Amino acid sequence: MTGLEKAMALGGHFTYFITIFLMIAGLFIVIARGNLIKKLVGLGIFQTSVYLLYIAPAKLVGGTAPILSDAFTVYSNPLPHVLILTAIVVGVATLALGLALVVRIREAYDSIEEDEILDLDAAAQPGVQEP
Amino acid sequence: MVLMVVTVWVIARSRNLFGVVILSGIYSFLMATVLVAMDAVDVAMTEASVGAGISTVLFLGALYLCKGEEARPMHKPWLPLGVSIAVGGLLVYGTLGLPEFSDPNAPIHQHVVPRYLNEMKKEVDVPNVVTAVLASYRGYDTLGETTVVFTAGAGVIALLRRRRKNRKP
Amino acid sequence: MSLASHLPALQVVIPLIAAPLTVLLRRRNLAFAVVLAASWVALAIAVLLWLQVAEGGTISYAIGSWPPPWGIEYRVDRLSAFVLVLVSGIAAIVLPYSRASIEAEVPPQQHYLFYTMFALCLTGLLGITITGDAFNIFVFLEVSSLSTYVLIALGRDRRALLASYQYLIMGTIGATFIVIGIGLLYLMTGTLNLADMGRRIAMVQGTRPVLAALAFLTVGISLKLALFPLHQWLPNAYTYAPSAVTAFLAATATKVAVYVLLRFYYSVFGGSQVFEQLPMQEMLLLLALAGMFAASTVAIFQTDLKRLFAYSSVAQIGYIMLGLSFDSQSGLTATIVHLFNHGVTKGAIFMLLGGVALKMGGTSLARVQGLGQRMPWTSLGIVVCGLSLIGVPGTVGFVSKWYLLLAAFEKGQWWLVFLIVASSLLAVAYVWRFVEAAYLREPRADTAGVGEAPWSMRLPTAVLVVATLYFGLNTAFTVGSASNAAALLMGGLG
Amino acid sequence: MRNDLVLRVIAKLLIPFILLFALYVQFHGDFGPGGGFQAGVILAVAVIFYALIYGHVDARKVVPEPLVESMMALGVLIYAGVGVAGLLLGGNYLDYFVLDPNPVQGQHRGIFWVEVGVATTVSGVMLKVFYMFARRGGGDE
Repeated sequence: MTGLEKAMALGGHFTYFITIFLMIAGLFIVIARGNLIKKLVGLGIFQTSVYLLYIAPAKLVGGTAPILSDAFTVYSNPLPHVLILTAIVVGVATLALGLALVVRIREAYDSIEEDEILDLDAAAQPGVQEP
Repeated sequence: MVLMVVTVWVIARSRNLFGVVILSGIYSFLMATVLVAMDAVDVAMTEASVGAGISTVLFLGALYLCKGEEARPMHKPWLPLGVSIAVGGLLVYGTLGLPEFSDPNAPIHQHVVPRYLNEMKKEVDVPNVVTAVLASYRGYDTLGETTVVFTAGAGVIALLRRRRKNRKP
Repeated sequence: MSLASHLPALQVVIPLIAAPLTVLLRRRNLAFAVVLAASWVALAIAVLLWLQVAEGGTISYAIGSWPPPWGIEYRVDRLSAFVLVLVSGIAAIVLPYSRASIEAEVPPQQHYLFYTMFALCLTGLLGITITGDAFNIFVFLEVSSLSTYVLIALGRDRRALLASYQYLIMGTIGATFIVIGIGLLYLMTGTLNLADMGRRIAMVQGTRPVLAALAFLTVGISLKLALFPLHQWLPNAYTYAPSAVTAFLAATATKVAVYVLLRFYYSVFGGSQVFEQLPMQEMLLLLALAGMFAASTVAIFQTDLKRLFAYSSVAQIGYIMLGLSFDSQSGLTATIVHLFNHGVTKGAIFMLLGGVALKMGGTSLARVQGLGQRMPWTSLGIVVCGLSLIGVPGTVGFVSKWYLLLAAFEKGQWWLVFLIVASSLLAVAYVWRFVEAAYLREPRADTAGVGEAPWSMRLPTAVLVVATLYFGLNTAFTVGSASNAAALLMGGLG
Repeated sequence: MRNDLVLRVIAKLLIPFILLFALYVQFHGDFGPGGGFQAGVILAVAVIFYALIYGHVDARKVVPEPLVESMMALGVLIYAGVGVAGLLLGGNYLDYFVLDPNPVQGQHRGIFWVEVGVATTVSGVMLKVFYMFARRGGGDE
């Protein structure tokens, strides 16, 4: 049992609280920050924190990674691992798309600050609308 | 894990986007370490390669095309703070009722999974259970996942391909 | 094993295979042909499935031959079969229309990718509807969401980019909430299969994680379906997306989100449980009413028709949720019927507006002055659909309102009856704004010589407009399916 | 940076190993951690590495864009195709048991092809996304 495992076992719900802190921080960055790239960083943190929520309960103290072998009998639960693998992939796909959008927005507006862009739009009303 | 908390705190405070991106890479590495400690080796490997590798490259690529400083926020962020804390509070409320950490009698260890661990040897016979579940038992999820990646790829092409006629400014 | 027994898998797989094919082919005509064929086949399959379900009851299909809950199950019951018909039907109608429409709105190199994204979006929506597995819902939700973001960003106006970005942020937060909710449920029940979850949840009913899961799922899905205070992404997205995309999304995307909500409430949490343990009923009722009135009021003051009807969508979602909040069979019937009816009506409206945008060069109220002279048929179509939004007898809107009123009578809530009628008056007001501009104003000089949209756009649109009237008079299919589905849900059967 | 001889030589030496590692991760996924997704990422990283050293114009000569775009689509088709093969051989969709007279062998075969599909799409998409971003920067990075 490693030190980290002990700490986690002692803490009981400790991992959940860390998870929740990370989540609050991530969500806060997403909603509060006006910078489009920073928002995506926050979104990443928000999503990553959820991984812990799935993975932590899957751990069995004294268990090993779910790769079958004759030497071990207790394995951690593999199903959440699978789900989170999928979630990570989905996360990076979203990120790639989000960044591509940011690049396009930057080209169209010359800014990646949400407030500035909204101002620009307000100033450009109603002229741009009609081609 | 405490290091992760610190990293995130700095990310939230910092306004230098370059620093933020590098820090988020470090954050991913820390996350991967924690995941290894939790026996999720496959996930850790993916998180390290995706979070610290691909995402950072993508962020840097995007930053290269944009500017690197974040503007000072215009208004006090009380509302977002309130929303985030409310969500966190709800989750605290929820997690307090969850089974204790590493409780072998928790439903997730009792239902569904035993078959993966016990029967898989004669049904699929692949030592890495994660691979077996990923590619076979829940193979359809993985097909969906591949489709998501494909969607993102095609989407990026659609967004970033140079046009002959540029869009109106 | 005959082909018929594999229909559930083919329903999703055929559009899924069509998408990469379009990228390989790269020619927009070929891409169009492939996706068109796929969407029509999908419609045929949906109809066949609907018939199978009507005869033989719920179909369960084990993907990979792994029995549920170990593998992923596809589950077609009366509700999902009904929604499948709606989604694939709208896709099959919008697709031929999109060809001429995107010609004008999307740069040519992007055309084949437009069809790719359309196929993927269809795949995602069908996948969400048909699956019986909680995590699979999330995966296909992301397929449809990511493709939706791209489709919106293809719009011509640069504001489409920001609209898409905002939707991406909101949508991802919503999806992550859904993942948290599913995670909590999984931790408490140990399964991901919805039906299995519904059975096992009885043991842990009322515990804190389950309640939290309920809250997270409700908020997450509400973000997706644009329930009133969480609707901010919708008006921009609908306004700046290409017309064909708006028509497709308005008719299907939010509807599928409602379906997911119903699925979780009734198949997993077990209907009345939801309403007993938390003040959900009051909350939904309040939000639904707030949405109906606030959004309709905002709609009245819009100067752009696409935006006006986008707000009207938010209001109509209010009606849909209102039906749900009754938690009674007639309330649910109203919800499900309105799901279909509003999908048809809104799809038709946005398709008509696409024609207007193409010919008149915009959809602002100032531009469409005198539309009644320039494009008489299109104009008439919008009026018919507008009447349906108001709920005039003879249109589908009336049918939904009728069942909603019945549900309110049943509960003896007279004041609700009054409020429903009052909110319809607001709809009269915003539809009148269009009528005023189209018929009572002289056309602008710069729109002289403008005629109707090309046939390839008018014909599919006409189908939907006629459907708005047809299903308003002949309710056997819609109400029949909806009340069956509602009975199924209230019975607590997955 | 591109003219730095040391970097170029090191890159030349390293890239084959990265590619080899990708293959190892791909086919060893049954026994240890790893699988199609990770292998795809590593494969893409190898090429991105090459592009960073030699410039993405050169990289595009080695791995041309139409190829990358086809890879994206082919991967999904391979995966979906395995499912259809299951259908044609009389099983349910994505049924691997019927892929071989010996059901367990069929599972192995199914997993193998599915992982190939995943790796193909993932590496294709990662590379394509990288190219897209690099190209937007205009000229060379």
